[in-house]
Amino acid sequence: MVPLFSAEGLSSLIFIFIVMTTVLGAVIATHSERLIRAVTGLAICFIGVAGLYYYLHSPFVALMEMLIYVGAVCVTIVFAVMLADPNPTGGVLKKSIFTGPLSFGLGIMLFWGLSALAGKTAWVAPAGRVNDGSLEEVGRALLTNYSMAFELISLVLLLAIIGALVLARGGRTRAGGES
Amino acid sequence: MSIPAFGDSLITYLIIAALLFGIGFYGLVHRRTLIGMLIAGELILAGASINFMAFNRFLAPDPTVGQIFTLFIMGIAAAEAAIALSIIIAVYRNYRTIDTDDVAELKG
Amino acid sequence: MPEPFRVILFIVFVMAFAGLNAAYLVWCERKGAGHIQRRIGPKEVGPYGLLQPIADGIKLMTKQLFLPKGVDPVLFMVAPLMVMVPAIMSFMVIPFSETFVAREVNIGLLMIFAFASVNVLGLLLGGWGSANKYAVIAAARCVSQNIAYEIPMLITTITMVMVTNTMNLNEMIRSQSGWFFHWHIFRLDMSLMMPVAFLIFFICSLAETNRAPFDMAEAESELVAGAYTEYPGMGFGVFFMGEYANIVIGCALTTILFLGGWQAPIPFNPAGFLGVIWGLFWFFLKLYALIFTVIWIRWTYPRTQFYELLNLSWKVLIPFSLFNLILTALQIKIFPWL
Amino acid sequence: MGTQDVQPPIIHFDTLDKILSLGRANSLWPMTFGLACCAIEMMATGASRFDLARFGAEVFRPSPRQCDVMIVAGTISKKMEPAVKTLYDQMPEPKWVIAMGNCAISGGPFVFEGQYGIVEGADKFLPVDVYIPGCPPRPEALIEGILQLEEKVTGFRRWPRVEAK
Amino acid sequence: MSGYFKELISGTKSLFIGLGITGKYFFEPVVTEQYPHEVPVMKPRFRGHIELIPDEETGEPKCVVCGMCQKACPTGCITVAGEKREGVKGKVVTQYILNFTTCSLCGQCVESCKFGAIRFSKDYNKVSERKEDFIYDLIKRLKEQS
Amino acid sequence: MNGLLQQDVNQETFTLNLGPQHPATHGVLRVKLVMDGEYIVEAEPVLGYIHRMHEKMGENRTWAKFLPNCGRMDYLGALSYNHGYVAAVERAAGIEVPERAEYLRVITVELNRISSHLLWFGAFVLDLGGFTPLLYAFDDREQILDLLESVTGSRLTYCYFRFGGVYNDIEDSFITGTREFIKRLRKRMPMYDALVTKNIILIKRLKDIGPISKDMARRYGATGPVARGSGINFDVRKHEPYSVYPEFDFDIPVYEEGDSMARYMVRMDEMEQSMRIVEQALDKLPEGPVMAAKPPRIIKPEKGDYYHAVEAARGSFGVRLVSDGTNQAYRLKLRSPTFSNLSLFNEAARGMLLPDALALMGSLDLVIPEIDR
Repeated sequence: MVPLFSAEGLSSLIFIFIVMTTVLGAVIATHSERLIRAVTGLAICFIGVAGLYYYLHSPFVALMEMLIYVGAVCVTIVFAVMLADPNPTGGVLKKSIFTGPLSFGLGIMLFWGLSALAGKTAWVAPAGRVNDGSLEEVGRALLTNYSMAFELISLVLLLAIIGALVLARGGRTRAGGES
Repeated sequence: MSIPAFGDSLITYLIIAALLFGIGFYGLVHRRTLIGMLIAGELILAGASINFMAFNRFLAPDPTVGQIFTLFIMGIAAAEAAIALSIIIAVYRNYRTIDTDDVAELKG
Repeated sequence: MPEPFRVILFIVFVMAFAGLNAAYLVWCERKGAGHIQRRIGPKEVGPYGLLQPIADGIKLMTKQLFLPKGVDPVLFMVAPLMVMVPAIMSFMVIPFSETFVAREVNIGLLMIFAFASVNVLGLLLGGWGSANKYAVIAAARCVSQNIAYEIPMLITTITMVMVTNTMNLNEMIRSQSGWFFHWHIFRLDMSLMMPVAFLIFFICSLAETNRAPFDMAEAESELVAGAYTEYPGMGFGVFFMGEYANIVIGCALTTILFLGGWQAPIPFNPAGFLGVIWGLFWFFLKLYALIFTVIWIRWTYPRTQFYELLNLSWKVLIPFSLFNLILTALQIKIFPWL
Repeated sequence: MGTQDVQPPIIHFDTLDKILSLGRANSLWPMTFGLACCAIEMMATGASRFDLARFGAEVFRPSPRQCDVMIVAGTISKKMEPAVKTLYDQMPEPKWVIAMGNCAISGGPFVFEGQYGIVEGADKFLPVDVYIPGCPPRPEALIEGILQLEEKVTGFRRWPRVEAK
Repeated sequence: MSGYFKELISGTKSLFIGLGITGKYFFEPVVTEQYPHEVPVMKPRFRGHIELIPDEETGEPKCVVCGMCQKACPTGCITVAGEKREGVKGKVVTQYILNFTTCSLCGQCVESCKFGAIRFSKDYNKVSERKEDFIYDLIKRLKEQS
Repeated sequence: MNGLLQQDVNQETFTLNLGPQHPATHGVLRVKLVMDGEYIVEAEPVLGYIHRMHEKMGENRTWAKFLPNCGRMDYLGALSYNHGYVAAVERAAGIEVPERAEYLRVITVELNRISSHLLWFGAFVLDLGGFTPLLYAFDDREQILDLLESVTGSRLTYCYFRFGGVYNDIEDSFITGTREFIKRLRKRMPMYDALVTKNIILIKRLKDIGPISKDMARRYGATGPVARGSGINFDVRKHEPYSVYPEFDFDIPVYEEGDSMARYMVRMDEMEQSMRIVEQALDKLPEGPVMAAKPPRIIKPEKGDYYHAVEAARGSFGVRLVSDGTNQAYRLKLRSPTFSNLSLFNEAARGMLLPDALALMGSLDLVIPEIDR
């Protein structure tokens, strides 16, 4: 417990706000009728998640979250919506009676199970830290201990680019090209 | 007046992560369009990332590991989004819809 | 001064600066355009037309606000804010002078890029939410343009990070202290292609802020008013303020990365309050010189064709910036004492 | 009861109103919208020699949503009338209309017995605020029209009156 | 490949040349004539709306109501009426209405007038909030001017 | 079957209405574009938004009363239209025109052509997104307008020519002014060249964009700079000479490429040729009256069918008169060049990108009231 009108209290308030942003964004993302709004919700949720990362003492990852998720992934999804969804009100129109409540129940169960698990486990704090987890340390780790993974992810990204190009290019007929 | 320091306890983050995961899962089952499912999938990934970051902050002896994991997840998510969207576009080209039910061609 | 007060003071300062700056950049633009075209530009409203932005502001604010038919109300309202707020947030980390900075974040550079990426989403949602064909086309173009130009811009930025070894903007400026030939643009010993890198970065920042000749978001003669077509009154005004704030950010970043930020061209840095003023003077001088160049460019060239614009990025800027990256790495490796 | 009188406003915002009208009058953004010959003179008015920009009115917006004044420059044909009307309706309040040239005032030289193609004046379907006669009017006349509109908005004239000699 | 570099270099050069030209004009004097402050002088042949020419001695209009201008006008914007008066040769004009809103400024009325009774005025900046203002009573206008 | 289906599915098109109010159409042309993404599948110009009944009016009033209409069809090159109509009626009624009047006609028409091309140049670059060249062009154009106003009294819709001559004679100040103007424009042309023509962005936007083949230009009856840009060496002034054009030495710029750049270059070169004509005409300007000795008061051409074509700024403008011997036309048919030039837009624009199509449209130099009449 910290007093409300102190730096810690204020930061706690902002934390609550960030959590609310995250959850609200997630709810919009899953529950809105229009896909475009769902993407907006996703963007809001990601901004909230970035805030959470900031509270987890990692501003670098927080900014990367914004750069990659908001700036790239969300934009790509909006783009796909524009290309593939001409009627903006298609979303959850054709659902059977079961899927709604069923999925809701499943979601609740998962949430309950996971949080129960989190609450019941006795988490052990580490005895000491190897380093302070700063940006320099992350960079060093990326290029030493995890360099193989680093290389692999670059490969994955390259493959993803090529794969996406191959998939999306096929079948494009230019208007007026034939005849 | 006083307020609990939420931002400083592991369990808060775990619950938020579980909540995101649950919402994401709900969306994944509940949505009938490919893009909607992709969005839900991103939420699930976000929940996982939060878990990693939280453990990293409170439990890990080497606090770079979780960050690197999260960065990798981001990379994978970006790749996944690109691939998934190009698949969606391809599906849309062929079937004129991104509704998962209508795409099931082999279904009688 | 306690930290929260400083931050609040800075937020106020930044808001006022962003607002006034946007308003008076519009004035500068109109006046500059006028003189380039051998006419006067705004003159009758106040001395030298200086009250023109205020009149425009009053008019835009009192214009009828309505939602055109068919728009998505939420997206329509949120989009201008999504363009403007991140731009204003980015001002927080820009060192206007050595001590005149809201927060010296050690990953300030990343922060600017992270916030700038939200801007694209705002334009996209605004264009899509307008339910107007021109707006949708403009939004789609704008996104492909932004993605294409983000790549060379980031590569060039990474080169600069390699050179300076930091992402702290103030540190970057400090590493350019001394005579003006210590500015990065003249540091041929770090990379032979430094001036080219500067050009690449400047071109990319033009493209990222949707300025002519890359103004695809508002391609007037093709797409009516592009993504802004359906925005009446202040919605349009906010978009415009966001755009000008973005121009300032882009030019400020160019100044910091290549032109030595608040460093004077001579190794003379007075201490104390005078130092702040001295730094501010040089920073703003460089900043506004760049902004003037932006205006100058806009009123000189025709608009590029959209596919040519993408070609420029993929075929010219990206290869050159990659080459620059490798060259810089080599030079740093060969001359490690630099 | 039963009176049709408009109630006087409870609070008067005289100064505020004055400032608002001054702001509006000095930032009249016209629409990029030419119909015929007069449009060329409208362009000429925006060009270097006459420079409409001096009055802050050079921001020709292509989208009606961002315009304040519609300069009807040219003949309105019957086919064009609905389009002009739509454009006017798309403009947000407060908005004004300037009828430039004889065609926009009354159909101009194209009015004859049995004409079938044109609308005889913009005032047939638009509330015109200022008329500028001429075929086409000189650019000075268009500037004068803008000044007249400003006078109408603010209630006074800031510029010297020019008597033709 | 060499074409690529050649184009790149020449293109960049052309862009800088363009900047140079506009930059040069930035410092050149403006060509604007500031209308309400500077009053332009109309050319002698400037065609405004028509006006009646007064007789130098009497100050009365020279018009003899022959009706040629009315006949020559393509759009019929001139209405002339006159009456016979005692002691005056020919007719005396009593009404000369010009509906300027349909005039096309072709000048055929002035050409057709054999008596040199009408000419173009130098009114170039007439505006009004009422369109009725442009239906001129030229006789009244003549009287006001003198 | 599957393949067929696929193709149908891939033709996802939408309709985009360009105009009637659109900054790039310079007036009230409406183009119905069927688009596939940013590619144009079909571009159908919809006319009639500025139909002003010119031909009908020509049949309803006397010959002379139609004169003011000429300048309002093509308000950029009003004098060419004036010339065409006047010359057609003169041919029909057999009116002789004094030589000085013909020289004056040529001088003013060519000046008018320069002003039209200058405005086109500015507006074209404006279409491509460059604003400043427009104002530089307007600056030069104002000089021409001043000159023409000093002669005709009007800035845009001159109505200067009359049957049997011109309205009034020029003054010496006009001659000196014209010479000065030509000197000035000659100095400015290299500036336009460096600022616009050689600009890499403009070259990229115009080169190989909107190609119109020789054959296509012929099929659609394109004339003027559009045809000359496609390699058709046809200019009414040279090939069906009228007025005093045979006495001047000038070239017809012809470019073979047929793209937008070629049309652009034709017009830029034509300005130089027009300046040459004006200079020669000023040198050779004979003394004498400017009006036929006895201009007939009432013109009643013989019964018959008459045609006269002139080279307007946008191409060949033809006037076909059918007279039944009265003082007004039985039928007046005007052949406007831009109508034919616009017709080929649909075919030429197919498969193009929207911005390229606008570059093509700009290079056709459309004046909408001339198309609709």
